[in-house]
Amino acid sequence: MSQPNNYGFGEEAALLKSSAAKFFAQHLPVDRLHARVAGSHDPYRCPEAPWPQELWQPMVDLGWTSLAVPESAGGLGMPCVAVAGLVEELGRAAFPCPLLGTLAASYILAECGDAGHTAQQEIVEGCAVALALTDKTGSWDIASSGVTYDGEVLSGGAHFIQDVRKATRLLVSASGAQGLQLFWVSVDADGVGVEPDAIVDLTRDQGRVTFNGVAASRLGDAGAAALDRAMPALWVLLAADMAGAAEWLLQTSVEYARSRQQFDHPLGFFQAVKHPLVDVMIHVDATRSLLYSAACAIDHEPGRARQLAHMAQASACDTAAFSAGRAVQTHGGIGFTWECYVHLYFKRQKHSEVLWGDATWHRARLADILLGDPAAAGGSAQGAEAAA
Amino acid sequence: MSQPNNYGFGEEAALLKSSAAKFFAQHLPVDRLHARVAGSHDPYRCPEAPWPQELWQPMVDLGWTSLAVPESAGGLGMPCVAVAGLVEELGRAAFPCPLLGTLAASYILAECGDAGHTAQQEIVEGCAVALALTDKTGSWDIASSGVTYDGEVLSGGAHFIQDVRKATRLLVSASGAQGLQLFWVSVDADGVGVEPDAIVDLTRDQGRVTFNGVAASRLGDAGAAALDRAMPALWVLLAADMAGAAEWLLQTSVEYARSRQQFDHPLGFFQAVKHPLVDVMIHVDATRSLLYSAACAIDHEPGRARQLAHMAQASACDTAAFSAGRAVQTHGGIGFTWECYVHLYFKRQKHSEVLWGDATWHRARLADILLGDPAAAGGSAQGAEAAA
Amino acid sequence: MSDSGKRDSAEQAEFRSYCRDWLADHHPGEPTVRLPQSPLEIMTRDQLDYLQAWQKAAYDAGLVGCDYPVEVGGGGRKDCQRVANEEMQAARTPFFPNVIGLGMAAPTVLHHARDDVKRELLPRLFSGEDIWCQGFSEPGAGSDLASVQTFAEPKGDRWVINGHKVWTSLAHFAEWMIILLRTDKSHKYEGLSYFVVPIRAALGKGVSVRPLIKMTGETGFNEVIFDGLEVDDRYRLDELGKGWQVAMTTLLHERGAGELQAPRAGGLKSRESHSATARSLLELARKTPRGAGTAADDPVLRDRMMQQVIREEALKENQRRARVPALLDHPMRLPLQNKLLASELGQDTARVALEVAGAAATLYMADEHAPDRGQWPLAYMNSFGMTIAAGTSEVQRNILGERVLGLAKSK
Amino acid sequence: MSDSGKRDSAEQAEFRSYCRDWLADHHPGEPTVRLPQSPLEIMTRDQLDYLQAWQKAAYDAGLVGCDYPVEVGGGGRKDCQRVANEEMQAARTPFFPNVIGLGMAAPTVLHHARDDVKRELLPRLFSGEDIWCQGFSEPGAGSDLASVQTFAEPKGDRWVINGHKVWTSLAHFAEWMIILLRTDKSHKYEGLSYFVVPIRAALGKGVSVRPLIKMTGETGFNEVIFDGLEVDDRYRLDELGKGWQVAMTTLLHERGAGELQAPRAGGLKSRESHSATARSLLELARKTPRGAGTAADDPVLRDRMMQQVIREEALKENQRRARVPALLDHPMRLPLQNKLLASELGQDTARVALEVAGAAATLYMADEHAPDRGQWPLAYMNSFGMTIAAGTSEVQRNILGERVLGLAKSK
Repeated sequence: MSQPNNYGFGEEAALLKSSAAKFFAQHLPVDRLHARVAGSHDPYRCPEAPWPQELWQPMVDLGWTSLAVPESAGGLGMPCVAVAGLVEELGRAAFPCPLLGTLAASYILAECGDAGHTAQQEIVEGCAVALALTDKTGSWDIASSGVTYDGEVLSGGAHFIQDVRKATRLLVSASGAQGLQLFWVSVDADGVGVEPDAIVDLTRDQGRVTFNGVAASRLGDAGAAALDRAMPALWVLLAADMAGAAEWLLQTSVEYARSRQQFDHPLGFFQAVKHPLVDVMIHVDATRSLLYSAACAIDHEPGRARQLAHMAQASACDTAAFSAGRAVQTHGGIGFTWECYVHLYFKRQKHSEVLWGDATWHRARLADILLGDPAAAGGSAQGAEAAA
Repeated sequence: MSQPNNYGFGEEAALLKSSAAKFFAQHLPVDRLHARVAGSHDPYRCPEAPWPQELWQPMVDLGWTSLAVPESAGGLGMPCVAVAGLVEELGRAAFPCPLLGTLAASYILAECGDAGHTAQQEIVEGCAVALALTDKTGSWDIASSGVTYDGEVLSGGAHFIQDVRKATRLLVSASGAQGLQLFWVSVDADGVGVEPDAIVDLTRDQGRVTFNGVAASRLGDAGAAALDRAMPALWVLLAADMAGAAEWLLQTSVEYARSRQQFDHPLGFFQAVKHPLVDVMIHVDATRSLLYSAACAIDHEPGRARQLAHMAQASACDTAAFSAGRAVQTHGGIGFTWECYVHLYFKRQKHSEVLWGDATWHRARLADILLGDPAAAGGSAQGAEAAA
Repeated sequence: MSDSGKRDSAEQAEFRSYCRDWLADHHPGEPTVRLPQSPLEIMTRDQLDYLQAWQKAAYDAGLVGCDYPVEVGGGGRKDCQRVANEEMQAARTPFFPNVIGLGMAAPTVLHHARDDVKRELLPRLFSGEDIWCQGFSEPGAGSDLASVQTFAEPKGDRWVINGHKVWTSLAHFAEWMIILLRTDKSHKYEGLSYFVVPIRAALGKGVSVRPLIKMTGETGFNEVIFDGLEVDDRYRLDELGKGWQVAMTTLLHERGAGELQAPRAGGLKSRESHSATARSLLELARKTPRGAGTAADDPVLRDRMMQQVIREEALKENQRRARVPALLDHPMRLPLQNKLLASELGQDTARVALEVAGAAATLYMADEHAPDRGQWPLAYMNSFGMTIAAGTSEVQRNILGERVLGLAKSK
Repeated sequence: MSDSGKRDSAEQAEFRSYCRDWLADHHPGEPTVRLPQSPLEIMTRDQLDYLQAWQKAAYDAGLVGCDYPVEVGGGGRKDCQRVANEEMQAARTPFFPNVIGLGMAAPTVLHHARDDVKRELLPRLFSGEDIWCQGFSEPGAGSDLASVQTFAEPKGDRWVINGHKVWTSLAHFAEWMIILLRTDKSHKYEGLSYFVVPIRAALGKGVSVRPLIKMTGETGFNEVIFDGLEVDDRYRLDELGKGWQVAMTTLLHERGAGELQAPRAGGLKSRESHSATARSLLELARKTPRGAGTAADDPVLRDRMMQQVIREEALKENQRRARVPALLDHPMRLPLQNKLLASELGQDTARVALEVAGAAATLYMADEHAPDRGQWPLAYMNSFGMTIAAGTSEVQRNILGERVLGLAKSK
């Protein structure tokens, strides 16, 4: 299969992206976001999860939550590149909601065959999903899980679960007799315990979930493979969120550098300010180009999707780090205060950077594809082939 | 043993350094150096080794070649920090001569006990030495050698030998029945074949040596250990050469940035020029501080010498790379020409960077000391101790 | 530490042995309060009381202000503060709370104030009884310090001050402020004058202090509003219109490049406290699981951590080399690098630590599972205070390029 | 490549199929000479003859200048050069030697020359019979292009030119030069005018060309000295004093940001040639011994190599995205990044290659053991030509900051 020149980003995708931008700008501009999530500044504050819950149903009604559910399962089945466009706007708005997890779950469920059908239905009906795929060490290797299954009963703990207090369903990976498998369970099922983390990011919540003999639906017989196939889409969506947030940081810093005067010139006059902002732009653009390419590959050229998604996410992590740091530095003293909105995005970026693999981890996986995994026998030869 | 606050860099050391600076400035200022070594510009030129051979005997007479030979063996036995000061000036002058190899050999011989005595004598008498310690892959691991011994007869090949066409003696590592051992042999001994490399650097020569049943003197029974103990001194001397060359690149670039006008200002007015030059200065200073500290440890606190020498050399490699690149970029079009002297130092720095371990290699060895070698059993625990 | 005395003068050697003995008997021991990362983060009265008591004891013993003249409350010694500092750091004492007073106000007052003002103010500054703060930055004057607008209007032999200062650390505890004021609106540089003004005594009477909240959520620095505060002309430092030159004395000492060594204790950490050093970074890596081993086994992370270790060592050795004239090319070349290097090193060390921590880098101070109790994200965010305050890193690079390398002034 | 045609217009689709057929029959095959890394490094007449013959053949077949008007020797097509370029690159043809002519001179002449001059010059430019060079830089005017001093003095309806141009690639083979000249010494920008001047015909009669030697030891660019060269006023482009505006047309196209797509073949490498791509970097790593394995197994090197791979892919995708309006915020944001990214990527890729090569990075082109025949140190050194020429990277960042981000002009 080959890729269309325009990434398959057609009119429908453009419309989705611009209407999302409008929706977020209208319903949660940054001043309102700050008022909503940054009420308490105490660094020892209790874990909180404020979010504009009243906007979830409108988003469901707009079809956004079922964008990535195939038409065959009652969803809209939009191409990944269109979904990425929407998520970019979500990141640009630093919108606190469980949309990212729900879209990600859709991609995983789509790989589960008929077994995913009920869960897909629930998503189409508006259920928000959190992914419980990570063990207590925070490993980015999907093979490790702190949850075990016995038949369809789960025990153990999952960690670093995003937006768990905003979700009503959990997609859980667990290990057991048939290797790693996937399960679907309601957050309020008997035996499920949610314990919130105290995190730096104010636009997300995160938590641990304990499973104490919880009855859950198993999503088919090949969970590990399904999860593995879906990961490129997850990385692309996260990269889109980070690219959007980075663009906000860029534009906000540029605006400040245009208006703030020091030494009888606007800040942006000085190359020590100007050139790093140009470098932020270069970073953002690289990430955007790579993520559309990866999304397009998911839609049209699945054989290359994994390596392109690693590239996009590695780039996104670097972009997130750089855009966050430079925004604070460019804003000077004011950027260092709670009242300046920059810190919301700074914290979201630092959080995103370590969510589903950091830049170094993604580059190491990319190297395994292009150069072979030296730990695996005959790796180099395979790698050479994959890269050709 | 503890370190003196002033690195043990006393009056004698200061005098040595300043007289070396004067000697090099007087006998081979950069215009004369360029005329001497850059006569042919053909990138396909034959390997050449022009150098001011007539200055070797004056250097011998000044005692510089026997600085690092202990007094007990007839040398001057100056502290390493003083020797490093001299070598810094050598690097600043990009002086093509076999002094670095000869000084390095002195440190190795000093670890060989009585067996090194004859060789030390020859150095004191003015013999120039080249080190034949590297195999054909250019490995920086001293344990690997392409030469084998049988009794006191050498066979095989050594590679990447610096200034081999300027030296009269070779210090060779070879493997055999008693592990790695060191040997001393004349360059014109029967069975020694020298084949010059065509290299980028114009201020050094480099070559391969084949040994065809060559009779050689063995330097004691613990060559591997002697070599291992001497390596920190070798790294420090090379770091000093690179720091000196970097300082030349800095000063020359600064001078250009002060005089060259563009856009109605001297270049240095622009932060895009000014700030990178400041960063070059910061790099040079870090390397200098670290190398004196490592040299001082060699003189006064041998237990810490290895880790400090790794730091100094890792820093020197980064400084060399950065100072070289920025000098060309700062000089713009003129810096890109053969007639501008910058390329002499640029090429010397790129060469030095990969000579006895690059920055990454030295950092990896430092990590083995501070964090333990994960490949070795129980490494972490040992490392934790060493770091304390 | 056993080598610190190698090149001591006779006076220094005797003083060193005195300090060592005194510290052996009078170390304040394990702190009774949770100490902040630095004096600038003192948030509670309890913390302040503990630290003030320590500074007072050290002053009374002669370990603070050693090199200042006896008549202003100093020790009248020669180059002995460095000795006291070395011994206090070796003994791992608490730090001194009056950091702005000791590091910036004291040398400025000494060089530029009237003799009676020196005698009035310096003893209580050294003892820590009076905490000092600094009023330089304003909303419109950050890196461009000479743009200050807070105005002092003459009124007989007094001045009436109106305006708005920001980023004033310790203002909520301070008795006195060193302040840069505009006394002439028609000249940028020559229109500035420098004063010391009472803050605490004037609270509610011409001065108000409002806490600012940092991006970390912490408080600790403030806005100070002047609304008709009157001060006596004797509190002006140096001549009218010489404020910029006086401020240079302050800044030089702030950057550690002044002639007078600031009294500096430290080394003691309460169990809860933490510092963003390369050593802490390595410890974090050793205890952070990564794959089958720990983050300390990861070759890429090892490479990055070693970069920080090396930079930290280089900074330490720069400070040592700065005192060896034979190994220096330019007297200010190393001292002026200090602040830039320390602040960027701290920032990068914390950034690498967040990489090392992986997913757990998301956890903050209230989370019981947060590595090192969430101090690394805190340190990373606070590091931007360091790269911004007291001349941003960009301004530091200008200064180095212009004053040390002699490059043309950018602006 | 099979997807290139997806969005072709009818004309493009037909033309694409024509190009493909023609190339299948007329590919020049394995080169008979050792080709240089790029047209700018053409050093011998043999190389030039081979490449000129290829350009002539391609022009005669209609693959060069497709989008230019028929009356100036073009193909009169609409947006078809891109199609020809794609097909020529897919077919891995040699590159065109007249790179400055096609990329910079042709669009400038088209937009600014008199009609008779266009008709006179463009056909032989497209066919490659006339090689063109560019006379912008001078010893005193590098990045600050508007400082050019080479002077044109009026003499009847002719101009007399005196001065000194540098870094003029291909001047030793060129028939024509585009040149920026000063016609008025009292105004910096308004005192500039733009001409095309004959070089080869005037050699020894007012023009001399001297090769400059690069730090690599290669020749390939030149100094050109004008000593009373006379040219007819008809060779002035646009109005007197509009030289700066005309030069902007040239620079825009040089940076790949112009409206007209430059004819560009390529993809063919002679066995001896080499390019500093991430792919070559990986190949180098696979064959370089390191420890028990190869450099391709070293985790730190893998990390650095992947950084280059990712940057290279991003650059390629930037170029693709630049043609998708729905995914762009600003029309020049991607095109103006092109030159900066490509030149810095090439530099860093070569630098990492030298790391990968280890000790063998010392070996140069005449050494039989040099990895990739010593092309990596060559590429690294030549990369500085790229980050310096045609607006240094520093100037590129100014342009991006000012034109795309709207930041204040630095100078």
